Amino acid sequence: MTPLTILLTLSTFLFTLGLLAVLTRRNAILILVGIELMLNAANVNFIAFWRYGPPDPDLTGPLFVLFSIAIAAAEAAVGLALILMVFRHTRSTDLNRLDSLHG
Amino acid sequence: MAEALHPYLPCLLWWVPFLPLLAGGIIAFLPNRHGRLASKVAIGALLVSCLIAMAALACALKPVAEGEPYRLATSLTWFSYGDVALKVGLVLDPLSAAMAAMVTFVALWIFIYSVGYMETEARFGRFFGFLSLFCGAMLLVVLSNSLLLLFMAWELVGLASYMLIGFYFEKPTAAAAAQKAFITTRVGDLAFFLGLIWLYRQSGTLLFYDHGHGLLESEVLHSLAGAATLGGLAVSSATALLLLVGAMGKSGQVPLHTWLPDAMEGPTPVSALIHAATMVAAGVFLVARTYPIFGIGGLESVPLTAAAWVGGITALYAALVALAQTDIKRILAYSTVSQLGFMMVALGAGGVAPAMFHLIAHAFFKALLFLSAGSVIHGCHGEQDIRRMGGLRAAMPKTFITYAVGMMALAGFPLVFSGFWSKEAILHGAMNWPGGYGPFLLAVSAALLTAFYMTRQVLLVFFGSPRQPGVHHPHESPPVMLIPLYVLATGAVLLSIVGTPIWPWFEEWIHGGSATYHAGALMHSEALRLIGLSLVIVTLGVGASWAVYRRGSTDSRAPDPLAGPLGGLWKFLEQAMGFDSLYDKAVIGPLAFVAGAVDALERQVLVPLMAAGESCIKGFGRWTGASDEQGLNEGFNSLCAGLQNSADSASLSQTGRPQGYLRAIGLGVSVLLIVYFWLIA
Amino acid sequence: MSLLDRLQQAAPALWSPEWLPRLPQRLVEILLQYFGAPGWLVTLAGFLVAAATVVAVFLSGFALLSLVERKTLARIQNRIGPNRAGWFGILQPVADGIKMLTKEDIVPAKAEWFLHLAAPILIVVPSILALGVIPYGREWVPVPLELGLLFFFAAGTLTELSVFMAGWASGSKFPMLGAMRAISQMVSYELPLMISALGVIMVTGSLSLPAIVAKQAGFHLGFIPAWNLFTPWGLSAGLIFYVASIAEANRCPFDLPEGESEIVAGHMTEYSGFKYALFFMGEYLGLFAISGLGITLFLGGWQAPLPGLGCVPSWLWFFAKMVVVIMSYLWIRGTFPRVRIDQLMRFAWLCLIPMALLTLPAAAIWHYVGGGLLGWLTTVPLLLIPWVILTVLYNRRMAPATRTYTFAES
Amino acid sequence: MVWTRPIGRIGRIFSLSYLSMTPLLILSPLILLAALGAVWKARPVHAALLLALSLALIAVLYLTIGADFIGLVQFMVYVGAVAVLIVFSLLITRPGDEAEELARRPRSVVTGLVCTLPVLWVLVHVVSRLGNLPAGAVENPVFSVAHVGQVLFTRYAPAVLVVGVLLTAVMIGAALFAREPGKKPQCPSDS
Repeated sequence: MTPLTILLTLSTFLFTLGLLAVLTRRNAILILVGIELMLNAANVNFIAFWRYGPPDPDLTGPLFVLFSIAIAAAEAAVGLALILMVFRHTRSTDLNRLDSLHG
Repeated sequence: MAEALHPYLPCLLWWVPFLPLLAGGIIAFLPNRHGRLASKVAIGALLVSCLIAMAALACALKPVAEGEPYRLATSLTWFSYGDVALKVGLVLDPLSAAMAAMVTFVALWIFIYSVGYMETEARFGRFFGFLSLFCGAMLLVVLSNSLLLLFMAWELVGLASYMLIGFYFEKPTAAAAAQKAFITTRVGDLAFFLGLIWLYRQSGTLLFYDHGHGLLESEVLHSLAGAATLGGLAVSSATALLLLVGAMGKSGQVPLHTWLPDAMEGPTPVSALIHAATMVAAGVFLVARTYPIFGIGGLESVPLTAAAWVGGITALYAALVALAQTDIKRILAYSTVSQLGFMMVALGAGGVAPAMFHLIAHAFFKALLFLSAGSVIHGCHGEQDIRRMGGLRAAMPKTFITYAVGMMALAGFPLVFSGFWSKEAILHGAMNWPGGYGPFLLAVSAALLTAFYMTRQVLLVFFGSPRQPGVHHPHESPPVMLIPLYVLATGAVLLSIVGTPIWPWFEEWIHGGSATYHAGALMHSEALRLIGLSLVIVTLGVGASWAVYRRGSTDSRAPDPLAGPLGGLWKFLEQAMGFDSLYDKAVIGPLAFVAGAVDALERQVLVPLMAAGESCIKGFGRWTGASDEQGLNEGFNSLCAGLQNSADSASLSQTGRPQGYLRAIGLGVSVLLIVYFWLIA
Repeated sequence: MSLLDRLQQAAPALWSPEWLPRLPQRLVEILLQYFGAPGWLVTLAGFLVAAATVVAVFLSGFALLSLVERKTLARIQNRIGPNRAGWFGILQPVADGIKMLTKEDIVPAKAEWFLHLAAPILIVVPSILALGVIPYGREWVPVPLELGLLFFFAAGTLTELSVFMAGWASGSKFPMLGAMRAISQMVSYELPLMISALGVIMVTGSLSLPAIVAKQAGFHLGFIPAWNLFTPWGLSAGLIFYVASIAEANRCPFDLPEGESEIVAGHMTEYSGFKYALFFMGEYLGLFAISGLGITLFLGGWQAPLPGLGCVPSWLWFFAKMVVVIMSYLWIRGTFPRVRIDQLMRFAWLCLIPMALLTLPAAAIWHYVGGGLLGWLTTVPLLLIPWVILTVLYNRRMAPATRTYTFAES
Repeated sequence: MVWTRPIGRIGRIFSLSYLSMTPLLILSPLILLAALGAVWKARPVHAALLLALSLALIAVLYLTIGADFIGLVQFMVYVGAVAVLIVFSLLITRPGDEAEELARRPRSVVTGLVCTLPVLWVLVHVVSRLGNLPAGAVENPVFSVAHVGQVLFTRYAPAVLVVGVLLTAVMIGAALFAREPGKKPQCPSDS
């Protein structure tokens, strides 16, 4: 049980929990919660490999995490803005009811 | 003062032609109601360029070395393509300095004169615009150091003359005259252009003086002389002939002279400036400028003999026709043609100096005559037919005096007038011309006739009793028109000083020598003989004319006293020997015929041919459309229908619920990965 | 070694006034080492004691401040203020404390009891975390972190979540609305706060607060201290920081969330008793923290204002400046009218943030130009012109219509 | 004038050796529990708050590992901003009907699990085979903010610019989306 494997298992379970949330949740906002979890799982992986993996002088791991945090924030902002716009239009955030986009 | 100015001369020289062109440009932008301002701009510009020209003349006065005339040639690259550079530039040598000074001086007084003459004219500003444009172009012709620049200015001068002749464009005759002038000079210009190109191809340069490799410098001249053309004729003489044809077009020599008399449609200052002093002289100047090319084969080389004979014939022809003219300005026009013929004879037989001296003298007194004629017309409120005038001596004494001075200078009254000395120099040259006495005889008879028709004109216009009481009380012209007349008159007289054999300053100056004063020159036998001959000619001409027209009938409709005895010949002369009708028949007729033939061909043959082609294409189009409609489309539609149905069934899987899609993706990925691991494990 | 030798060995400096605030921590550490405690235990105990001193100092400050605030406000409004409890009202904070403790702690039926309880705690915790990082004296930095400033802002962001929890957990509409307004205000004022701090970081080149204070040592022209405030960009960043700090601490002109007259007590309406007191303690500690940061960033932390004052302990200067800044807050509370929510938002987004963004290049130019006269020449116009334009533009919109006073004819 | 040597790493406060696994072992289950709660909790606000808690714990994990800059940034961005954003939007949309959520729970969970379990199996399979990674772990990882800054603005400068543009675009986009369509944002003071 090296620290690396602990962190990897942690990120795996985090990812699966996030995926589960995304697939089962009916409220659009909580899907965003799932997405955040998945992103964080990836971040944990990066930091784990940076910290316990082969030595990496120019910090590619942490920097990648930095960028992914920024992108995640941006994504959350736009996602919520969209959800709110849809909510203003259809008065509901229930995903199953927003199924007008089909063949 | 000359030395002080000398270093600035090269760029200062450019201002001489540039200022009038600039004034022309500015006037073009001035609205018509600012006529006064336009005239001020034009005169101001010309005044400055005249001052510079005078200063340049002062600089050019003393020759650089014995036998070597003063020459200051500038050249700048107009544009270069590849390694070849087209150069243009200006040259200041006695020839161009004298011409520039004369052109600017005469033009200046003509401008001042036309301020008065054109006062009532609506398009006052426009007139001055064209005049300054013309002066600029003429100065460029005179000063140019490159044949190309000279040709461009030549065209510009042609354009300016077209615009000025056609100034009263509402009159159909003026428009026709302008067009005629432009086209006939264009014929001459074509030959000139061919000569230019041939010279350029042969010598590789178009600059006259270019530190040794210029067109007129020995090195190129020898190469020109050396090269022979098809008829065994040296290239230099062939090109010289072409240049001569160009000069004939512009200076109105016999075959191409018809436009000059008709050019009298333009206002009188125009005739004075362009068709007396400057433009027509451009042809002569061209030959003078390129004289080295002409004179390669010695004095009786082919081009020079051609020039002499052409000049002689023109002089005699024009003098004869002038006898029978009744319009005051047409007489002077024909007299100009004959004087140009004289200059051509001078060039052919006597070399550059006598021709240039006669040109400058002629410019002064012919401008004087035209302006006085203009003041006569102005006084008689537009009347131009001398048969209706008469006895104007009392009504317009000042104009009469100036007119008389002009007439005497033209006719060659002895000793005092420049005309006499310039004609004497020409006759001197023609006499001991190695190529025979033909041109000499022609020149002598022309001189006789000149004296005759000039006195006829003076008698009919100023002496006798007014034939047309209806010419309602002619009045003297205002001082603004008279002062130029006085100036030109004094000019015509004073010029004789520089041309007499006693002190042949002008001739020496042209050839770069130093003029020595030798009093006894007149006493030489040969000079005496010539002077005597001239005296005889003048007295004969004036006496005969005086005898015929002394009584002068009081009835304007009465036939001319000469008409009776000459009868048919008189009518023939009056129609200018039928050249116009000859041209109509010989040139315009066939052209019209050819145009008609081509039009007929096109209408009868080509149009039906096109129609046939069109119909068969339409047929082919209809056929392909039908086949495409039935065969192709139906098959394709059925194929699409099949696709459509399968697509509909497939679209059922799209429920629109994003989570459904995600689940599908998740399953797909995991199945793939499992298979992948199952395979490699 | 015996305890006494250990104390001597800890060097005479320990007893100098400079070390006074660190004294308890050092004593405990020496004692534990004497008694042979394991390494991590010693540091743990040391930090606990340091935290204790910080909390003690600022709690007493909180008590004092609540009294001073009510006194100064009273004096501004030309009344006496609390003077019943104790001599001149000294014991008033004690009285408030007792009142808060004895009051019944009501939890509304629809409230989420756990979040309702967690909210006040989570309000106080970040302020204390933030207080722990600020360097109070040359020797006294409770937790000298390399990323001190970043830690401060990270802790600061926690307050929004806790305000939300307070607002939402109370179940009723007023706290919800109050929480929304409070969050939107704090979010939009956090931005100028951080960006103006960015200027200081750029110039000093490090995130650790002691380094920032160290950089501001020394004097220009003999008597002007080299604090950041006396540089052009420092002045503008300081002004923005000052205004934003008022908003962050929900102080007077921006005290919309718990504006008594409008929305009862905002997200604190459903709280009573000690939880309510915790909210106030959180607010005041937040005030101390944010003004402490302001001082370290712009007023040169514990640097002495005039040369030659070496003998005075450095932390005294820090608390003197703290008093001045706090008094200015009170002064503003006494004089400024409350700002409407849209004016507040517009002021943040249209005036403060652009200006804060503008101080960054100014600071950069100042840094590369070397900060002399040339620095002043280039940065002053760069900052002055937008300040003037923005304030002029902004005043025209914000300025209330002139009031016409009608006096009753006597 | 000397200021006490900065302890530097937050993790070092408790002078724990970075290699020890105790903090990892304590924190991982907590994170997973919070994440499970975030996924499972019926009440949306509770789910969001639990997400905030799990993200905060992940930040603490980063701090203990030694990447304190990343930990603080994670804390600021996720807990401070994203969690607040999610909670804020929950506040606005106020999804109330947990009952129906609970009623339909079993069916959706089953379908969810059917899709998630294979993914989990694959991940576990991959992780278990990793085994032989070189243990390059070092006692005190080099991680100073100055180094981050220096690398960020030299090697990753274009990436920083792109992210900057992206964030501005997102801000403007979100502001546009949030606007009432057609109406300029009216504020009472203007009337």
